Amino acid sequence: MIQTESNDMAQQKEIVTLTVREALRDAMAEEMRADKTVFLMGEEVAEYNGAYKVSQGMLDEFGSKRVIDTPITEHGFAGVGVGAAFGGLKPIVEFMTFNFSMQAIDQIVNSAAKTLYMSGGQMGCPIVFRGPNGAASRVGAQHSQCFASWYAHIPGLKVISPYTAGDAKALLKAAIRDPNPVVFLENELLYGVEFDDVSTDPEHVLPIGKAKIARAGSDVTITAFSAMVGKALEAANKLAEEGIDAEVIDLLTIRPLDTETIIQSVMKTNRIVSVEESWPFAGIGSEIAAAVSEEAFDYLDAPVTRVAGEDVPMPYAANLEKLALPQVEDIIAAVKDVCYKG
Amino acid sequence: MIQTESNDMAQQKEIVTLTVREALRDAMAEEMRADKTVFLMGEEVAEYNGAYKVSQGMLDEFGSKRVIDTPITEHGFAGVGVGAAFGGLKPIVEFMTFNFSMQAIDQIVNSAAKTLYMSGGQMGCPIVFRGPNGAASRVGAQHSQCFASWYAHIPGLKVISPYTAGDAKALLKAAIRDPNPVVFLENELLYGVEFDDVSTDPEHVLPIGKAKIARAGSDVTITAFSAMVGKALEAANKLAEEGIDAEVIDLLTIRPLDTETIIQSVMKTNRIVSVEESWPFAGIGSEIAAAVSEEAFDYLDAPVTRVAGEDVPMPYAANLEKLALPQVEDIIAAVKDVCYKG
Amino acid sequence: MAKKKTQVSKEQALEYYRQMLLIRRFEERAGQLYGMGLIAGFCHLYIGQEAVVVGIQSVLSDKDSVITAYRDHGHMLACGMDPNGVMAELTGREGGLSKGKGGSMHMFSREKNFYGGHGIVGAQIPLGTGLALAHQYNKDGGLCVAYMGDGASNQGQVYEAYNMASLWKLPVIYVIENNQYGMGTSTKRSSTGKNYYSRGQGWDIPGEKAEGMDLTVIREAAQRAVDHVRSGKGPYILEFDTYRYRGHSMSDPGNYRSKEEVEGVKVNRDPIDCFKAHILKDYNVTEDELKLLDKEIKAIVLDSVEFSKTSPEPDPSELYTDILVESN
Amino acid sequence: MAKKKTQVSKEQALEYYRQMLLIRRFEERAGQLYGMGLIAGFCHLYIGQEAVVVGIQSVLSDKDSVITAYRDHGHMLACGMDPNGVMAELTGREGGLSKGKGGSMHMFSREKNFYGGHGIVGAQIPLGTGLALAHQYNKDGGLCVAYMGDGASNQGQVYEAYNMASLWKLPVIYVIENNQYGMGTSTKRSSTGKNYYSRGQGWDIPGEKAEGMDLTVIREAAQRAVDHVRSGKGPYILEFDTYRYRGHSMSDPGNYRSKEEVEGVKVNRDPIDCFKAHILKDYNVTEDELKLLDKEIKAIVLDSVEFSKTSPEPDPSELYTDILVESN
Ligand SMILES: Cc1ncc(C[n+]2csc(CCOP(=O)(O)OP(=O)(O)O)c2C)c(N)n1
Ligand SMILES: Cc1ncc(C[n+]2csc(CCOP(=O)(O)OP(=O)(O)O)c2C)c(N)n1
Ligand SMILES: [Mg+2]
Ligand SMILES: [Mg+2]
Repeated sequence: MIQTESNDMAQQKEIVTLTVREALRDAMAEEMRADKTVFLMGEEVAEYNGAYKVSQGMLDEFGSKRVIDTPITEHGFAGVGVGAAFGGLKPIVEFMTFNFSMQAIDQIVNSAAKTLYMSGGQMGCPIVFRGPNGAASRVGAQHSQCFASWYAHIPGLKVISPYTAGDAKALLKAAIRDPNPVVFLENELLYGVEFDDVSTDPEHVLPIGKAKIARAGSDVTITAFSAMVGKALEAANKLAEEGIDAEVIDLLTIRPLDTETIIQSVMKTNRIVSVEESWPFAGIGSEIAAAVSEEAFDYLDAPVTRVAGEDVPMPYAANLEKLALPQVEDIIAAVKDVCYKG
Repeated sequence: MIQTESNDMAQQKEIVTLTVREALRDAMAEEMRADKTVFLMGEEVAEYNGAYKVSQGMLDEFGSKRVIDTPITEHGFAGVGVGAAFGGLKPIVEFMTFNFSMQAIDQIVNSAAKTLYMSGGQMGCPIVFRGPNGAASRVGAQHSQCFASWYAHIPGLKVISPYTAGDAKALLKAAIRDPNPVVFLENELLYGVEFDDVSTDPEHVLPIGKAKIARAGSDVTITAFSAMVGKALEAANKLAEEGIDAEVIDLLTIRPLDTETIIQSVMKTNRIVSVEESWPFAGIGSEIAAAVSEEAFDYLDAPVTRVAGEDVPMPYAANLEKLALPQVEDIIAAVKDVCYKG
Repeated sequence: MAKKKTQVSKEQALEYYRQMLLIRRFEERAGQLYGMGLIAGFCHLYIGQEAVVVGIQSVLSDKDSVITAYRDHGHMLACGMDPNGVMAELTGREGGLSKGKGGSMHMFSREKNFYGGHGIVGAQIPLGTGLALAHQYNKDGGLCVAYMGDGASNQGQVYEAYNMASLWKLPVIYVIENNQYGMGTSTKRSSTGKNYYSRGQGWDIPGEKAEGMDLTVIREAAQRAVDHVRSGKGPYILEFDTYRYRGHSMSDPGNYRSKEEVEGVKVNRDPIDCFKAHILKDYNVTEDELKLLDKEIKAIVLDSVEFSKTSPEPDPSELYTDILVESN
Repeated sequence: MAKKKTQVSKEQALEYYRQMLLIRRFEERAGQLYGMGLIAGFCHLYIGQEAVVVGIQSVLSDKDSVITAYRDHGHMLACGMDPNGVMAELTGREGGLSKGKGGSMHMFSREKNFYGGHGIVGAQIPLGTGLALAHQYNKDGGLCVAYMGDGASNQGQVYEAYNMASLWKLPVIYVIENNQYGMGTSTKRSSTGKNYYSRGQGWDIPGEKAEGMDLTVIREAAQRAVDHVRSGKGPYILEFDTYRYRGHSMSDPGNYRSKEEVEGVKVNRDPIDCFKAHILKDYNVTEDELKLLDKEIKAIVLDSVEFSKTSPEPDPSELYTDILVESN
């Protein structure tokens, strides 16, 4: 179980420990109880209880009209979801993994994201696309891609990628309530991880577009999202032992990116390392580098530095896979670099 | 007709003036004459001579086995192209516009780009995906997207986006000869523009991965690609009148990006403005900001600055469309900013 | 003997005629405005196909929803959307149905249950299937009519949608407007199989093909489709043999078909002429009545032209609105 | 009377038996290695379906190419790829067919005309159609066999490929391995239409469905397909009624089907048992001969296990190779 430093615990009714998997399920179930127009569709979400068991028990509770097994036709069912959203429903569309969202990406971008604008504000599309994103374990190049920067490139979408169970629940609930199309990027390797920060208050949601300081610090800013927050926190703890006090920002929302929180941190620490699992080119780290350069150039004492996945398709071999993904040591090395303590 | 400052003219046999459209056609036709395994497929490429007439006359010359009209099924025919490339042919797959490549993007990324790696080097995929990219004129949100940063994010792909007719010809020929999958991004608005830099030497190709200095200068670096190079050069000429001597880099290749040329320029000018037509978030400008920050931080006298398309779906109205796209004045303003001459 | 459901009164017949003529005249003007540079980008005229949408629309109820591709002006007018709003959208003005931000291919009206206006060939078919899912989910008794072209009928997502619609018995009518060409490619060169509607058999979806230039025939087929779908039996496919008189879009000279072919259809099968002959003969409509109608329509269309020219361009601030719905 | 093309000698019959048994034993071992943690990620076993690929492969020629999805070990072995290389790829070692970089779902052999090994459901169908285009373009007399599952058969890109294959008369055989489930979803819950192969009618593609647990039946159907395709008549679809004994992948307990259902197939329709009975009876094969074969196969498989354990992990530098082909 991972202990968090949740700072608004006091306001919350009750805080429990749950896995991310359970937290996501609870988020969906609570919203479906509260709003009859919310439903879940995707491959294996109903009778199988989810390929990764995220929708465990939901068919039993909500029945087959609201928890819908689809054929293996992402392009089609994503389009069906968007159409249903145009028709007034609030679909949650699960991609078994986001790798398969490439089949459906035209419907996500051209239909879901752009229609509000093209209609002069008439046709909103309240839909959530969710599922595991990025690398799982040893599943090879076609099943390990991170889509954060692709989706975040698109105006008309919101993109969320939380780390803890509590944030996952509160943000998925916010996403479902949001009247816009939201891409909600989960992480398969986090599904089974317990966090002690899950609110049981059905009204507890987090605002989309706000990052959180996962660890306060003064020497250097580290930004990360999803599983990389865990690695960043680990790195920060080790760095503390060496006298470097890192501030870790959990981005939570990728689009709209909370540059304010990032810039404020940089103004304090004067150095920033961005950590992400995905490929570096035109990634989230690139965006952060650009934003920081534009808005806090004079505060920077060192280059904005990226720690990212290696710029290669994901290899299957255990040793290569490990090398392809950012490790705690890579973060530590980058931080030392920007602190000129290499 | 646009006059260029081609610097290797001396070496070339003969230089003529052609439109980009003609140059692209000549590139394909020359390569098809030289290599029987090269063929062209796409919607309306044969009997209609291309939706934008890029393949004018090619059906007549090469016949229907090598200039193939496809049904309107991008996902399918892109996959057919990739399969044919696995089978030893060298397909040129035309997307009527790259907007429609979203239907096919899984085949481009998961099949074309990743298979060489997944096969341990056995299965190369010599294929070119080409067609107009980005905004045309008044075609609205679903037909105006720029895919440069999406494709450039992907290891295993090369991404090219030239400006002049001569570069378009020499780089398309290089792309066709390249044993890797190449995404070749054209611009509909340039098709009819004449340039005086087209080599008629069938052996003249340009190296993929090399940017070119479209205008040498000492005060500030401006990077751009495709149609934006024209705007950047215009801006540079106007800036010259005001005593600012801008160096304009035509990126030509987006992946692999020629950071060396960019960095060397920045080391000289100490300031850089990136210009692109696409959305800013995780765009090419973001990547340039990150790369420059990482490699030339100490040389920067001003923040790396981005001029990009507005972060909105493309509006149809004439006045809004103009506002959505970077204009010469925007580039001038950004340059003055980084030169602290605002 | 019971009256056929599709038998109509004189008033109704005149109304259908009026709708077809409105579309024809509206499109002719749109073509002119394009020529004058007032409309730009893509503009796909519906001239020649008017009977299809008017015929289908005539058997629908208020609860039903409609979705189509980019050749959509006719569908919007048949759904009762304001010609002024349509024309002003074509000219990209504030008074346009999308405030000038959508253009020819992208207009919508929740009020009239018209869900666009989509520019990606085939994308409207899963979307329409989703609208049908919403009808079923909400038990509102409505159905969705999703239109597509012959070219679109090859898109894979169409068959993915067929599968789900059939599996879940969704209330959706797929209408294939087979106008013989997708851009410059004839159906023979783009498609295999005997016809498009019968591909539905592979997914247990019944359907039929009918003459698409005869409003009466279209109405009868449409009524069969509606009866099937409303009875809860799931989707139905209608394929209509129709023809577009103009080029694919304004920039297409249409060299891929002979003048004779086009003229042949215009002379022998024009949907408006056919229906006109029918009502003159069978409803005792007089030429004078039709002339009056003609005048009325002319006025409406001229009005829309005037409106579309005088409506101002959208305010520059509109560039940044409607990207996201502001949540509470 | 002319001998049936599909009649075979005793040697051939024994060879088919050998191939099926090799796949069975290989897969059993792969399952064990997975349990031991030597194989990770996805690993989709082919056990139960062996007759399909062995039957098809038996009527192909050297020029023909093969492509399939991720349940691919059987196809690789039937194509004659080295069991050591396959097993070492499963363990992610240097000696693997993709140097350890591909894994279970991604192996290839240009030499054996095996084009993968693809992880995206349905993607191999346009790819295989493209391989067929290359055969036709090169006039090399070859054809492509493209395999898909029942689940994959709903993917839209399959029908886009059908259309092009039929339009251009490409030499391709689509083989639908209908093992009754796509992951946890039975065909009844995922698909409409009477069967999968007959969906091809909508695109003028002939086909047939056959028992997929009987090698002889499969060979006959496959021969009809090959004859059709080689004669230049274009694509053909074969659907086989088969069954996978194991879960979808190693992490799937398979609770969506009853023990009786699985046992019923194993007892009554097992492809290896069926063929064994056939050759014992019709070819005077002796139990001793089969035991010898058994032993031989055991040795091959154990060898591959040994190789896959002792082959070293890929060199770290391999991380950065094979991203692009270095041009000259
Ligand atoms: C996915 C996609 N591919 C290509 C295009 C370009 N395009 C627009 S319309 C069209 C022809 C469609 O023909 P059809 O479906 O028969 O409709 P029609 O124009 O005849 O009404 C094409 C190829 C597009 N908009 N979307
Ligand atoms: C596009 C896509 N969607 C989903 C998946 C996840 N997935 C892998 S195999 C599979 C089931 C496929 O079933 P079927 O085609 O019947 O083949 P079988 O596994 O039975 O051999 C699914 C859903 C995927 N790999 N690709
Ligand atoms: Mg058509
Ligand atoms: Mg199956």
